[in-house]
Amino acid sequence: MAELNTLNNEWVLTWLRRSAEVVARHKSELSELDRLIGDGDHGENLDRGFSAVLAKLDAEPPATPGDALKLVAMTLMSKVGGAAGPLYGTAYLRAATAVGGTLELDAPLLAVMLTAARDGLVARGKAEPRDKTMVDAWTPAVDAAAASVAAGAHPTEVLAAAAAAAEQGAEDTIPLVAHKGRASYLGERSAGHKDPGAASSALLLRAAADTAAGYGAEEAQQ
Amino acid sequence: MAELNTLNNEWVLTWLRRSAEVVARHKSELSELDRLIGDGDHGENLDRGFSAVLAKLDAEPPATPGDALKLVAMTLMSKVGGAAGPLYGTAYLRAATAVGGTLELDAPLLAVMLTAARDGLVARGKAEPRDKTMVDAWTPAVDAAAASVAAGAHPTEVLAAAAAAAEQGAEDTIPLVAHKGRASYLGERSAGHKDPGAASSALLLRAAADTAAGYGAEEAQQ
Amino acid sequence: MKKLINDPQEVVDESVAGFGLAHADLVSINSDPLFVTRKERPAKPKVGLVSGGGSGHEPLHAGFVGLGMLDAAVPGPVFTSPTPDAIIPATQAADSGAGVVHIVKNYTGDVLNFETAAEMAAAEGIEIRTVLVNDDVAVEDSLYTAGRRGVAGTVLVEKIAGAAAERGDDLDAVAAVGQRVNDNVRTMGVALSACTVPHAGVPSFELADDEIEIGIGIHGEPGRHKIAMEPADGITDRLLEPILAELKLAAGDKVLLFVNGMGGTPLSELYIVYRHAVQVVEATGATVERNLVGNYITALEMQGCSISVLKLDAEMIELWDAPVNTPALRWGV
Amino acid sequence: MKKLINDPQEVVDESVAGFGLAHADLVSINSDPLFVTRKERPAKPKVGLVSGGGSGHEPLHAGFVGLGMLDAAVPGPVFTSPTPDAIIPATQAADSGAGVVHIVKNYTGDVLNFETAAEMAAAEGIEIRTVLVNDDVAVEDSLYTAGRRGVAGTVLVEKIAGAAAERGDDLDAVAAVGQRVNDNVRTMGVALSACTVPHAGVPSFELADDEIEIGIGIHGEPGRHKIAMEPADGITDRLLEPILAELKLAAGDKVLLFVNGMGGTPLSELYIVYRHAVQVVEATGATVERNLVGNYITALEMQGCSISVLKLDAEMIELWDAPVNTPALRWGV
Ligand SMILES: Nc1ncnc2c1ncn2[C@@H]1O[C@H](COP(=O)(O)OP(=O)(O)O)[C@@H](O)[C@H]1O
Ligand SMILES: Nc1ncnc2c1ncn2[C@@H]1O[C@H](COP(=O)(O)OP(=O)(O)O)[C@@H](O)[C@H]1O
Ligand SMILES: [Mg+2]
Ligand SMILES: [Mg+2]
Ligand SMILES: [Mg+2]
Ligand SMILES: [Mg+2]
Repeated sequence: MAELNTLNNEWVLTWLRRSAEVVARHKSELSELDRLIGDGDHGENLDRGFSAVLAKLDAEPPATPGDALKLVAMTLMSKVGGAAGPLYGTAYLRAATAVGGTLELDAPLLAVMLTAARDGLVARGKAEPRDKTMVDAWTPAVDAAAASVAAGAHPTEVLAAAAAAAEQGAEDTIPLVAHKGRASYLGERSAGHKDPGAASSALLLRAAADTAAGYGAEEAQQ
Repeated sequence: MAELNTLNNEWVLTWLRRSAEVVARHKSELSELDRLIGDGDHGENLDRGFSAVLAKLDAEPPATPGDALKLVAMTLMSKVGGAAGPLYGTAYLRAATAVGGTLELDAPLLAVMLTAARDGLVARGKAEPRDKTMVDAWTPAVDAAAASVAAGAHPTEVLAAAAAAAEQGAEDTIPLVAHKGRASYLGERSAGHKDPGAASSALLLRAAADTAAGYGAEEAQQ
Repeated sequence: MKKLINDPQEVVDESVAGFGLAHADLVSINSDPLFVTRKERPAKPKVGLVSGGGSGHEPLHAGFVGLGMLDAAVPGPVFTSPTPDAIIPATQAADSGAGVVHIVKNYTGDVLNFETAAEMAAAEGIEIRTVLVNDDVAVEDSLYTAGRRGVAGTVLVEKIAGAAAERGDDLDAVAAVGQRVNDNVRTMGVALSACTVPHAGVPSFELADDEIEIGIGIHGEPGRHKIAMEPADGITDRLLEPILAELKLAAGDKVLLFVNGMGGTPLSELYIVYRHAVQVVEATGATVERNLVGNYITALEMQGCSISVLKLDAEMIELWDAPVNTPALRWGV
Repeated sequence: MKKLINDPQEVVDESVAGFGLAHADLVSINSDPLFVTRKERPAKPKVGLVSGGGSGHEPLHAGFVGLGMLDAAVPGPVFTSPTPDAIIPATQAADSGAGVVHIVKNYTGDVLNFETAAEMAAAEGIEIRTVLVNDDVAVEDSLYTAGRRGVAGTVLVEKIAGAAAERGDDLDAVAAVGQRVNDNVRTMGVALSACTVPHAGVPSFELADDEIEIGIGIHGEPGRHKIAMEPADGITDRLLEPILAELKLAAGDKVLLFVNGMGGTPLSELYIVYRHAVQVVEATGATVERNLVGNYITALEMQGCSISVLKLDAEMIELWDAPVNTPALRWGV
């Protein structure tokens, strides 16, 4: 897959399945991050949402990337709750709108899709960079994806760049003092811990990149 | 004092003060015994009662042994609460009645006084020997006092015999299964612990004997 | 031990003082000796109801002083019965000429102190009846114990006897209906944690992280035995088993089901217990006609609950439904 | 973690089911999606009141469904706001043609989910107003945070706005009085222990044996700072200080004083806090005209409390006193 110029619906479906699997695997870790500066449910929340996504994908796999992303949006919106549900819901919904009916996603469209998702998050949650939220994973990811596209990269490279930047962005939330979400109530005491939403965002973007790169694709499909 | 044929009001007052001091000193120990097989308040309860006794003795020392014992009875009855309050209250009240207006208590009268106290306890609480209650300290004490009187002992010796028997009786409650009071709810689990009421009874009788023997009388009077 | 208290010796006085301030429309506090009475004396003579016992079971008993329930409550020190010198004036205050019923939980201390007080009040010309509550089926063998303890059933006795007094029943009738409630109610409790008496400062018993204590009372005393922690439904089955074995419910029987919190267990968990308890009780063919779920007779901050089942008759239902206006139980007014 | 639960995933469903069984005379349960409504729909159109949020705060919100308070409540998972797919049908059920007020505690999750639901319900033709409750003075600097949290003041908003709806006020008026309550109430909380979310299985934060957490919220999140354990009066002073600094009470002011338990603290301790709180509040010259003391908005089995002071006007007093008939708050009926 690494040499392809576009990613298709199968990539999207595999990515989403892998997302569900990754979230399940990191559930306790995400909840533990949230316990330290929030209320300890972020892993649980996301896992509830992605389990439901998985069930729906099994029941009736959507035919287009746009439909698949919309299904995720609606499912997360109605199953996750908390802050993350509407935020991720909006992000996937904007991503779905961005790809429209397109069946083959090329590198520029992937960057546009990621940007739309990030803009959705910001529109809904009003967080600014360095507020210690998931936005701090998404914004570097979007910037890296854009730079990568400008440098003529393939989709796989674009996603790899986005994932790496998101991971770095999540790490970089550690020293920050939270200004949004529950963690903001801790004031200075929120510094020193990684933001759980940034951490889950990095996992989801890493799942996208890994799927594109074909790593462990068989396991994820099981 | 050890050679006297009678004990007087001063002995009673000193005994009562020493009782208050001994109870205060053993408060935590008695409550801990009660925590193990009851509700952990026996030391606290008795200490509340004897502190009040002390305050009244300070305010207006009774003129006769009978009045002093009655004062203790009424004070314990109204300040101790729980099971021990009415039980000790009745015991001291019966003791007061037994000595009547007598100013000098000889050995036979001391034995009669202890017997009356024990009978009061039994009348009020309906406990039988080996039910693991304060009766198991008092009954051997009463028996030992009677035997001691029959052998022609002095008051000091009678009280020493009673105290030693009460202490032994309290020890002997350890293997018993309680059939009265809160400890009875534990069933078999009450075995293996000393009954707190038997323990406090032994302390009070030891205080009587020590006072008569003159041990530490100065400290107790301070 | 961390508690929202000041001096451990002042816990009861300060708490009752706060209670009195919060419910000044319903109750008056007499502070020395300590007892709580209704704000208003009855317009015409009615049977007075007095209860009391150690503190630490809040809202019992003071929380049940008011129209349709108690006329006076006598709080002792924490987990220690009050003394006659408080019970007697409370009894006098509750007497409006029609006599007084003492509702006493069966603990040696309560029994002896109320007994003494009743003798002395009777000597002063007040007619007294005593209803001894002993609903705790955890105490199996009353021949070899101080007898069954009075626990959550007390609340039901106070409500139903209180309604009988309010409608004008005479002394014997009020005592009789209270006794009938006691005879038809059975209770069993479980603790998930111990509680700490303020002046003791250490927990009343030890429980490992995976143990629970079955058959506890309400004074932080250990129960009959420890078992390994179980799901709520299993615990509920265990609590109901001895209760149902005694009550022998049959199709057509009506019951009041009471799930009582021990103080430190969230209401949400009590409802989980209640849900399964209804299923188990109704499997006998009986129907749950009335219920009560909440913290009504507690053991400080103990975690756990008790389940009580009261076999109802038509009169008890009528009296249960009658208006009540107390700090802790209120309806119909 | 020992709790009276079965499967941690089923805690909310089973608890609400038990709640529904216990209060079948007052409420109906819709189980999928989960929401609670009044048993009876209003005879003539009235403004509907809907609230909701994460579970674990019982009796809030479902316990306040009934005459004179909420029309519907939407319980989310423990400490997690519910989702639009439950809020929307609850809103529809609460709508009798006069519009619906959403009472939302100011947490990002609640705000976003209720916002989404309100947009969608509005799109279906229901007029919606939202009262955002943010009474928690522990959050000092709302410029740099998600803003003040909605905590115990929510109960007072629900009661008073509920009474306004019941007497027939229109949508804007009901929302306005709810907003006025919010603008005049301030709350501050303290935890003596953390709580454990069932599916997490570990306490939400750590506290040493001699530490307490000041300025906590109601979701087991840590507070603003830890301090050494203190007597109740000192803690009460600390909680009231920022409240009184903001409310600037003066002689002649009337307030409602609300001491709310976090779930694991005995009622007796809440009254100890209440006692001193009255002294401190009345030292400003204001008088405590109404009060509420008990577990009304909790954080599972957390030990601790919050104090709220609401500056009252005549209309609020009238609406507070108006009849209410819900599982957790009842008077006048
Ligand atoms: N206003 C916001 N904008 C963007 N992200 C936010 C905002 N508020 C919270 N978040 C994200 O949501 C995450 C918490 O999600 P979650 O734990 O599921 O919800 P809750 O805080 O309601 O329990 C945070 O770690 C943070 O990344
Ligand atoms: N029926 C009884 N007869 C004699 N003594 C009793 C009886 N019941 C209890 N006791 C005594 O009382 C002691 C407990 O007293 P205390 O702890 O003060 O009261 P409570 O049990 O009410 O807390 C027991 O250790 C026992 O010796
Ligand atoms: Mg969270
Ligand atoms: Mg005791
Ligand atoms: Mg006791
Ligand atoms: Mg949450």
